[in-house]
Amino acid sequence: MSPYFAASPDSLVDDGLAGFALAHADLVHLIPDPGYVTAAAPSPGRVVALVSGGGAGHEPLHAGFVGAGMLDAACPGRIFASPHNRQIYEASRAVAGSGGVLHVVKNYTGDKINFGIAAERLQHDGIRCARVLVDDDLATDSADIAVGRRGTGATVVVEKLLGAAADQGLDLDALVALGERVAAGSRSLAVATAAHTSPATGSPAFALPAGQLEYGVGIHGERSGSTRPLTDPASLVADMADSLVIALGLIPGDRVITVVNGLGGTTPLELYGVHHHLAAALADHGVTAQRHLVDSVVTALDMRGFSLTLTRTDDDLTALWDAPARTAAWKA
Amino acid sequence: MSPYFAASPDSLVDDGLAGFALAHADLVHLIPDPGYVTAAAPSPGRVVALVSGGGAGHEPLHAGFVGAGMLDAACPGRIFASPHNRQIYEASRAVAGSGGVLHVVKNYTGDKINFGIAAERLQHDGIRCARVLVDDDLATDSADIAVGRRGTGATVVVEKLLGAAADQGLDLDALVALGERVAAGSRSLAVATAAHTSPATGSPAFALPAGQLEYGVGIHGERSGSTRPLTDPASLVADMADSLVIALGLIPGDRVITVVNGLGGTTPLELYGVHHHLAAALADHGVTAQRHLVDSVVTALDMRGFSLTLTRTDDDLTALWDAPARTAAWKA
Amino acid sequence: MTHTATTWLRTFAAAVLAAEPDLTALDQATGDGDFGANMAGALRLVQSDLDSLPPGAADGEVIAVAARVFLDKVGGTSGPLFGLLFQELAAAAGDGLTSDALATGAAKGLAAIQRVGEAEVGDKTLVDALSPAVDALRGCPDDLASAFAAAASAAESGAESTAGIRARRGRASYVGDHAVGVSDPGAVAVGLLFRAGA
Amino acid sequence: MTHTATTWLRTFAAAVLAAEPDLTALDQATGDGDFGANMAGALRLVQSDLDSLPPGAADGEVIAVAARVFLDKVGGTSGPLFGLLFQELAAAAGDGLTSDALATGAAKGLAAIQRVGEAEVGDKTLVDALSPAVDALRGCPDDLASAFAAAASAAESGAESTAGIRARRGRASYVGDHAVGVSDPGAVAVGLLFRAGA
Ligand SMILES: Nc1ncnc2c1ncn2[C@@H]1O[C@H](COP(=O)(O)OP(=O)(O)O)[C@@H](O)[C@H]1O
Ligand SMILES: Nc1ncnc2c1ncn2[C@@H]1O[C@H](COP(=O)(O)OP(=O)(O)O)[C@@H](O)[C@H]1O
Ligand SMILES: [Mg+2]
Ligand SMILES: [Mg+2]
Ligand SMILES: [Mg+2]
Ligand SMILES: [Mg+2]
Repeated sequence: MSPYFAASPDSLVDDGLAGFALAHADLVHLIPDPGYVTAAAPSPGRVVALVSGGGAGHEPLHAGFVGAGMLDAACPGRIFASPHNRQIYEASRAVAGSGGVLHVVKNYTGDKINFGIAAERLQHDGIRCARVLVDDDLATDSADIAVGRRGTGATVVVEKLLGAAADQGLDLDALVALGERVAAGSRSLAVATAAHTSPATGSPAFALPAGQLEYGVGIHGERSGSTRPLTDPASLVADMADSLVIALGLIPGDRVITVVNGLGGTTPLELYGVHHHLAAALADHGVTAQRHLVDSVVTALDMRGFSLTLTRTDDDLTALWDAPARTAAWKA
Repeated sequence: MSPYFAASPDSLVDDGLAGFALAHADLVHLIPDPGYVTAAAPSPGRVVALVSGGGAGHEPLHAGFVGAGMLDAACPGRIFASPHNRQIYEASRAVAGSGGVLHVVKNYTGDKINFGIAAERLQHDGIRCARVLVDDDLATDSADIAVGRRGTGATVVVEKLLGAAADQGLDLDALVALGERVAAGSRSLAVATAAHTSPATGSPAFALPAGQLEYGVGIHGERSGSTRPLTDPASLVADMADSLVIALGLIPGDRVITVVNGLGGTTPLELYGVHHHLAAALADHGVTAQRHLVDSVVTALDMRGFSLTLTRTDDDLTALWDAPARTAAWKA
Repeated sequence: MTHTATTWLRTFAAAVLAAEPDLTALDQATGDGDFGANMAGALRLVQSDLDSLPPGAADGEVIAVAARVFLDKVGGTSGPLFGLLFQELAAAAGDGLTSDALATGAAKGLAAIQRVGEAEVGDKTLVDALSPAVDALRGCPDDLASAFAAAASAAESGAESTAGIRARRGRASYVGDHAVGVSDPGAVAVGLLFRAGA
Repeated sequence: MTHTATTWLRTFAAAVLAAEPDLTALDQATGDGDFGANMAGALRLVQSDLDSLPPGAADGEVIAVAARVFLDKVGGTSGPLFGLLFQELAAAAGDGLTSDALATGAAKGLAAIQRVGEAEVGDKTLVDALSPAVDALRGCPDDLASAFAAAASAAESGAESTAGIRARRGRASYVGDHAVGVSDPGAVAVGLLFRAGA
């Protein structure tokens, strides 16, 4: 039996969702078959509904961000497996606004395919549907990776900003344009000192010798291409910040939203310590960290690690960040 | 080097606190020497200030609950070590109201001694000071344990209810009476499938064979007196709930506040799954779970486990639970 | 001819369930570890849907059961891609699964998979097994069992060949050299699919 | 006589710093693992405060440095309890640490620790080492080194005796039989304290 408190990997998801819906009955409704969550009190001003989803194991993403000001529905798959198209299709039908549905999709082949099939079905039903692809992970920005950068920590930023914009009644095209701008202005990097526990085997997904750091991990517990000695966190965070600043082409005076995100097994003390180091590193670059989130919001089960996300911001985006949201997990 | 992202166990605390204060500058002020956190915008109606504290490693407890509606100040010690009396003394002096200071103390010898010395010093200064002792841990309810039950998950409940009552202007005696009633009406039980990582050694604090459960752990990563095979979570939670119901003498129709608390390395899916099972178990007893919290709020670094807390409630206590609070970690 | 397709799918299901730990381990090493559970879960659903199929159902209807399960109830990357393959195999099989139908269905399935997934041979995906299998089926003798056997051998060596490759598509592309030396689990499963009919 | 107390405390600090991993391990097995770090951190502060003490300070002033550090800057259970002990030793030492002063200070320190912590001999705490040390110091010859040696031997065997005990006080009381066979770290540290003067 695995160290998870769950009778099986499937019941880890099913019981978790049931308990989530029970705990937050004021915020969400769960439709167990085919498996999606909708906002109990969606934002009134919207013409376009926001739907996201992805493999389970990244909680509170996405269901924790369903509610007024963020998502209208979320579709959780099995652990680390994209939801199937019918989940997405039915969730989208259930919440679609007069102006259609916008899918927020993390850039993974499985997510793209399943959201893509659902979109075809929605369009066939006469429901307008568009997609914003989140692809912020700098570690997978490589000519060797034909599928492009993974979608990771920036997903929460995209969901928050698009949610606030949707509340203002923006139409599908405007939301797509905004979402693409936010995604293009976001980069993330993640590191880990220990793999997650595989729910299938009960053992760590990979073995990492003590004192070693997996640099550039994703949120599915895959290892990265690069293993290096673990250095002190101040210089590690400064290195990571340098790479993100360069990738986004940030110059002194530029403003960003920062997310320090725990991957699951990382303690709040560590995350806040990282935030402290990140603030110093950005100050060295003359970059203003205008808003921030320090929390475990896009996890990889119980992986011991963290990600940093920087998103370029301006007055408009910062105002969207500050707009109210009422979901189970939004805390900024 | 340990798997913690920290240059040393001390900087795990110091950098974590610095980052916490930076991230929540609207909510808290950090006084690094001697080491305490005060509310940036304390509740206006209070005559008595609430101060708590304890070893670090339990985050978000206590600093995450500093703010309007909960604590006026928190004193974090080193990892798993009580704060020293000067932290408590100076924090209490800084926030004391016209009606004095109430210390919320988890029942550990070190905490009692250090808070006790601070209380002597405060009284010497003419500041009224009283104490509410939280001792909810059922696993240490034994004739063999002269020091009495440990204080664990119920601490958050006590801090929330006392905070709301303090906001109503209750005086010290009334708050002590209320706190003692809440503490007396609270019991918790915790289990773990893996020890926390010792920041001192970088290794697990104890080894637990796969498939085994440590039943009745505390929040300092100590093992329990009892190791047993890990069963499916539904029956595990039902067993734990039975013990709590019996210990509190709950009968059908009684109402409780429930807390499903992660010990650090436990995933949200598991915690919500446990909440789901707990709801079923309480329903079997005819006990009404009137309010609940599902979160990792009283942790033991990265220990893989969870605790259940039941607190007897009534209309008055439930109203206190529902009163607004604005702190970094209060989410219910 | 119900017997043919049913036996094939049930044999495939049994093979995948038996291989689940191996498939999990391959996806753990090259990807995110969910492939074994995803395929096993799917094939348990297929098994139970086959149980409730009326006796005498045509091969195409039988295979359509698998297509529906994979397309409508199974997520991940593998769910819809195997679904597309079964959908084309079901259409080609119609009343009876022949070696021609197998060849046509597999070829159309490969095309659909490549349209949706955009992988080429050499990208370290199931295409590396399915594409040589399609080639082997082209101009194969009119004997279903030997067609399956030829496709299986081709798919299996295609799957083996993926071990040497540094991936460019699929999740293995993220782990760099860590995936070198490990076969692609999707390609291995395609081998199991054809071997189940041989 | 500055030399006496300074040498003693510096020797104690060095001994604790060298034993930190062992003390951590003992507290890990019987408690929560913070005792080694807590004592080591305290004694590093003591070392640096001793550095800035004016030369020629009386023994009582020297020991008061340790008392202030432990009482005012060190938490945990051990911080204030050792602080109380040092406070009484400082008061008793006054201008010069004699064997009488050691006996008086240790006895008063023990009393203070028992008033605050309510532990008796046999509860598996540092009292199990300090109490026999106090007994050994009572009526000891007027030679400080042999007084320290007698106290150290008594404290060390007291500390050893804690291994056999199932704890009733202190954190070891929570772990039941897991603590049996392991000495109490606080008691071991009391042994180091007296040995450092011998
Ligand atoms: N673009 C693609 N085209 C065809 N097959 C692919 C593609 N990407 C991945 N695959 C196949 O999918 C398999 C993994 O399936 P699964 O584990 O369900 O997906 P995920 O990578 O999303 O976890 C891989 O072994 C590979 O054979
Ligand atoms: N009630 C008590 N009286 C005297 N000494 C005690 C008492 N409780 C604990 N101790 C001593 O404190 C030591 C542990 O110190 P420390 O690790 O700082 O405390 P904590 O148990 O709070 O983590 C124990 O080894 C024991 O000798
Ligand atoms: Mg996957
Ligand atoms: Mg301690
Ligand atoms: Mg996979
Ligand atoms: Mg201790």
